[in-house]
Amino acid sequence: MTLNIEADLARRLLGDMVLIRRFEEKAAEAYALGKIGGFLHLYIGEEAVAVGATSVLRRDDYAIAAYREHGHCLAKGSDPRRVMAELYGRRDGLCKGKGGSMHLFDASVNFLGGHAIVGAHLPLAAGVGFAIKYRSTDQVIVCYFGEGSVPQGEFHEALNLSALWKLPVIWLCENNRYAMGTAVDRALAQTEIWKYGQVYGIPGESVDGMDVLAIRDVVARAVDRARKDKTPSLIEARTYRFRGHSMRDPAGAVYRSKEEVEREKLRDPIVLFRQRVLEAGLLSAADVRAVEKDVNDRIDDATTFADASPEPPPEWLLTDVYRDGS
Amino acid sequence: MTLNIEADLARRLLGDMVLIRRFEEKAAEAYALGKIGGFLHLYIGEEAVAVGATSVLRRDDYAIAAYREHGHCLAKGSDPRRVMAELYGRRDGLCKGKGGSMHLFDASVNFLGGHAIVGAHLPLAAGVGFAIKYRSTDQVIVCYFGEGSVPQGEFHEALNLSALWKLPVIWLCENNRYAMGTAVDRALAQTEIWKYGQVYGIPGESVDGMDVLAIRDVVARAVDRARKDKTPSLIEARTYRFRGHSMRDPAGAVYRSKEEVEREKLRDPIVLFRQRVLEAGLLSAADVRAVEKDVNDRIDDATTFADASPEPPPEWLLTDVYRDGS
Amino acid sequence: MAVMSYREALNLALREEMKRDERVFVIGEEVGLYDGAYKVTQGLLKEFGPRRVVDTPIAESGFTGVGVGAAMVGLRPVVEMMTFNFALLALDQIVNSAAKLHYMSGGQFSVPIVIRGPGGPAHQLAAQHSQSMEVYFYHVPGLKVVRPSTPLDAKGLLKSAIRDDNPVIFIESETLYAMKGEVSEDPDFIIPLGQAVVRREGTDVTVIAYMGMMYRAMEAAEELAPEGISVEVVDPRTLRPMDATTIIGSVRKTHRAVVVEAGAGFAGMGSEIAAFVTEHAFDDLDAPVERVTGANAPMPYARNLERAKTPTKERIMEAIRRVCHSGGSEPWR
Amino acid sequence: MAVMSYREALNLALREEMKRDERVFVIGEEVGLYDGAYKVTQGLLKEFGPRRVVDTPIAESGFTGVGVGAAMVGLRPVVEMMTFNFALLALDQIVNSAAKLHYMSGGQFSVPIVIRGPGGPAHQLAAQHSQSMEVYFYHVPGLKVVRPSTPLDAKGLLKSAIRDDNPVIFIESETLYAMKGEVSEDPDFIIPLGQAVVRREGTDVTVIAYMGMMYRAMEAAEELAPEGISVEVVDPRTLRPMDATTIIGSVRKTHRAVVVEAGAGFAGMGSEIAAFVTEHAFDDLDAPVERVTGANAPMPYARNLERAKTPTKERIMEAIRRVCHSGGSEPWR
Ligand SMILES: Cc1ncc(C[n+]2csc(CCOP(=O)(O)OP(=O)(O)O)c2C)c(N)n1
Ligand SMILES: Cc1ncc(C[n+]2csc(CCOP(=O)(O)OP(=O)(O)O)c2C)c(N)n1
Ligand SMILES: [Mg+2]
Ligand SMILES: [Mg+2]
Repeated sequence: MTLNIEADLARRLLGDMVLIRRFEEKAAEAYALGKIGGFLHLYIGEEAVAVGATSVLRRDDYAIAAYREHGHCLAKGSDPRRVMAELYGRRDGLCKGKGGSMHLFDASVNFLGGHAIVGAHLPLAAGVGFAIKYRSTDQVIVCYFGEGSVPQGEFHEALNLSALWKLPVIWLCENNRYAMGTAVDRALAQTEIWKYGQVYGIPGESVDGMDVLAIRDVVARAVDRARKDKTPSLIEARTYRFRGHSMRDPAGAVYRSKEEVEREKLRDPIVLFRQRVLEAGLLSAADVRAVEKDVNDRIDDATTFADASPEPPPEWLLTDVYRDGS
Repeated sequence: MTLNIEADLARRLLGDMVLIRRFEEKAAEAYALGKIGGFLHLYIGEEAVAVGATSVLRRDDYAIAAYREHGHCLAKGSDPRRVMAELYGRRDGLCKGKGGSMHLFDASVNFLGGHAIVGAHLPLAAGVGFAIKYRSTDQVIVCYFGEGSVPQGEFHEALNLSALWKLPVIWLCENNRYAMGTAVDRALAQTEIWKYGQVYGIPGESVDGMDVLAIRDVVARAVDRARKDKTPSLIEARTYRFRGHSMRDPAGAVYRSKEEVEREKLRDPIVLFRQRVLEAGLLSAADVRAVEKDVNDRIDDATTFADASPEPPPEWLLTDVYRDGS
Repeated sequence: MAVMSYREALNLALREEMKRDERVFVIGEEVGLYDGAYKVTQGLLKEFGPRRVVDTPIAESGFTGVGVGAAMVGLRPVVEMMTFNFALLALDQIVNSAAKLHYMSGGQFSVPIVIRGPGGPAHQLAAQHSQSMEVYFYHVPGLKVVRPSTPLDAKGLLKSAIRDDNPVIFIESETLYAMKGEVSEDPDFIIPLGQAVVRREGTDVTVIAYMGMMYRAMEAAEELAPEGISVEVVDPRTLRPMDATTIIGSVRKTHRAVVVEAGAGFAGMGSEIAAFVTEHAFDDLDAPVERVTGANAPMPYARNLERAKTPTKERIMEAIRRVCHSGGSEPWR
Repeated sequence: MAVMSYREALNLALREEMKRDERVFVIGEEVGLYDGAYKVTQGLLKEFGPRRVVDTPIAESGFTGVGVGAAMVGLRPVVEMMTFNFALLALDQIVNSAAKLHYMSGGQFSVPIVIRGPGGPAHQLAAQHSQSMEVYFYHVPGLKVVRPSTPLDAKGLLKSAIRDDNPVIFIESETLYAMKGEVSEDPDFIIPLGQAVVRREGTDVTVIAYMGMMYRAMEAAEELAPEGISVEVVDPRTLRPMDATTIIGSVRKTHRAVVVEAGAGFAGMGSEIAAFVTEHAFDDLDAPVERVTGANAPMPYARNLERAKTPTKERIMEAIRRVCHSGGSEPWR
């Protein structure tokens, strides 16, 4: 069966997904070695969402996410070296080592963070949409959030404002079916997330979150609506996190069975996409190997860079508290 | 045309509505005289909602409301004398003069207030529903709220919890089309409030908020669902406030036209109901006069009582801060 | 200079800054069509249109977050809290987003937002509508907190707040909106944040107070003059950053200090000022710093109880006398 | 008496009180099936079932309001904040509902609720997850605020909090959960709210500190002994109501006081304690009360900066030496 995409695009999508995957596998190792501290939430298994969505964005479009945002940040184009250095808490990190894994920000690619209060970044996304409209540019913002923020009031406040004011926001819910240990049906009377937009007249769709091309299509349509007539959309990407909630939480904990996790791993977005591009003859085995080799080099480079980067100087504790340094 | 209710009930419904009307007319006078201070929000025009709803409740059922709650409190059975004394800030007030118009509470009739943060009493109502279920009694709670709290996150959090946990809560929205000076269509992308429950599978209905019998029927069905199988309901009563938002806001301000207000006054729930019971021959003109006479006496009694009640003693400033007085 | 009300001074500051900077916009409940619940934004919708004067639904957390998000990408929102009591619903956005984004992003993003509105007790608004809200903000690194007591300060400080690149919490007072005073009409006139002002010179004792309490302290000072007690009154104006120099300087001169605050006393602004003054002027102090504060209770509705809740002129005078005859402090309440 | 961890002590207190009073139930995120994000509620679901151990969605304002509503009509909820940082989202329910309903209703209704969970900095959790949250609560009339430093206190104080008829904010610490200590297994054993405790007797200076800072102060005290400085360490345990008698009594004895707090210094708990001690022991003080506080910045992620953010043992020792050789105070930060 054929795929109606270019080889270049296939290479890029595969490369970006593999980059995120390898990056996080390395991060997990570094965490075990104590080089990374605090909470570390891995995106492994969900890469297709950020990669598919970002692939239809312009560089000047905005993206904002929660605390499981390595993938979104890297997909948006941040330098893996500086992202890794941030996870290490080093001076060359994206945020000078002050933000860490949960608070990645990169102004150079319009990546707006990295927010650790569930639901709180949704109003921020509406605000960015407001600013876009205020300036009458044709940018859009993609707001990634977990299904865990749907029971949170701010989700509904933000949805209403985006519909009422017609803001160019793509609400992209990454429904991995669990909020920490809480299965979605124990948190919500309605588990079909895309339906929450209906009452506001917000176009809603659900999509296979493991199919990078399907996500591309759905998000492309939403981006189009947002750019052309400033209409928000609510997309539910059905995905799954292969690892635990954070490094402190085992992959197959009490709240889900090992079997379920294993079954879901068969939907691995990278494996599936690789298969498809190979079968479609879009890329050769050699192409794929080249992509993976290139990624591995970049990740090695990133860790080397992070290891070499010094701690932030002590005086930085008190800088950046106020803009004017006051 | 006939009405399938008893004369007694007709007398009670009429009496309760007129009582609330006269009570507030008196309160408005007292406010002008400076006997009542702070904010005074009149329910005039909306009486049918509280009276109709309460008429299908048991005394041991609960009711909770926002700050426009004189009507709900009186309908639930509070003594007008103590309510008036509370508005006057006197020691014999329901709350010893500490609560005032926005914070009426009456434990003796299970009236749970009187809350002035828009949206904040909805989670409390869910909590009362939770307690009812916890104790496995067959009580219910009616939660009155304005359409202005629908854009507020707590509305959605409470709705989801009530549906998820199947709580015996009747969500009764008094949609008077304005939140202070904001018309509902300037606040919500969806102005049909009853629809907000659909996504949660909460039965929703809208009803003419000026028709006390229609409200009775709708609420009766909801109470039945709540009592029998602990199902929450969302009812939108379409009503209108004849006066300004508060005594500080003129009736026909910039946000709505004098004409609109006059037109709406033709829907006066008391006038309409009086007509119907007279036409149906359920009550005679004399009966109606008797009802009104009785109400007037009770209101005069209430103001006399409030006037006679002394200020709270100074030491009460520091009592009731903590339960054990600590 | 022209005589105008505190409300008009705020309105003028908004108009001037909106004219001066296209990025400045006003957003909140009833700020547009209704001209503001307290008319501070009167006429702005007519003058600047709905793009820059934005009415919101009741969703404090939502529209405050909208302001923060818009500020992150370069706009300069002025968010009105109809009353500051409602800011509790938006506190997470203020504390965890607005105050921290600059720091967490290593300086990449900043949040030039002003959150303004009336705070503190008014007239019989009862417990949920009569709170001294500054306590929730001045502790927070990343925020600046302003409490302007006069029409002139209202204008000069609001303009500075709008021009500031950091989140500024600007808490007005319903009871001062109608007060009139001399105000500069020069659009370039501003009052820098972080500068206290001496409202009244004196030699025996320094009273530190702001907003309504400052005026009560002034009355107390006048009444004490005949008794031969010379009171200096210092108004901090900005609570964070606090003007250490002016306050400490005054106390070093008078050797005595009384702090007055409308809010409940336990762990209020007065605690910081008292602790701070004592730390830095301990050897100059002839008596312990006295705090005259609101009672440690919610605000009651009844008029007589409400009056007793906040410090009276009499209580301020007693405290001043006590420190001057350096007796012990008033019983802890 | 048995040796158990702080976590186990809390768990035991919950189990005992749930057995003792059918009205007590636990509600919050992950408290049931997951056994608690920090395992404080471990085993409760199995023992008491889903009726009394209630998992909630992420809706802090919603489920806290549920607790308050349930308490109004007679239940005794123990609401877990997975971490107290998230309580900002529920602050309106805590401040405007829980703390005020008893007063506003003239005593008709009360809110016997406990809101508990870990607060304060842990290990590299960064700005939004490392805040000293007590500052948002101890100012509020109607609330009680507890910070238990030991396993014994954790158990005894939590039991008192659950039995208390008022809303109690009970802030634990992630960094103490694993700490072990002697704990009474007597189900009738409680520690009344509002009682401070002297952790270490001394004669030269009183150090007031709680939670992690208390342990750091103890270390500092040990290290200073050889220098001939005898340090008394007082742990307030309950911040509101504060135990004036014990704290003032100690200062009257030692004539010197140092307050240590993990949080940012400006207008923190230390301000109240310092102001309070100075007011009531001014003439007994040989030096101004010193405050050793966290830096006035959000919490950085980088390990080295995080370490520098909160008071170190060294800074505590310097402060103690300073007051003992009564020099001036440390530069304001
Ligand atoms: C307001 C708030 N409450 C609780 C938490 C603790 N917490 C962190 S992540 C999480 C689960 C979120 O799940 P979801 O939104 O589905 O995102 P996912 O982790 O699945 O990507 C919780 C409860 C938090 N960070 N913020
Ligand atoms: C959280 C909050 N925001 C704002 C206000 C100010 N306010 C008081 S009443 C009101 C309008 C509420 O309208 P609605 O809910 O429709 O009730 P109605 O007054 O129409 O009965 C507003 C904005 C408030 N009390 N609480
Ligand atoms: Mg999830
Ligand atoms: Mg309304």
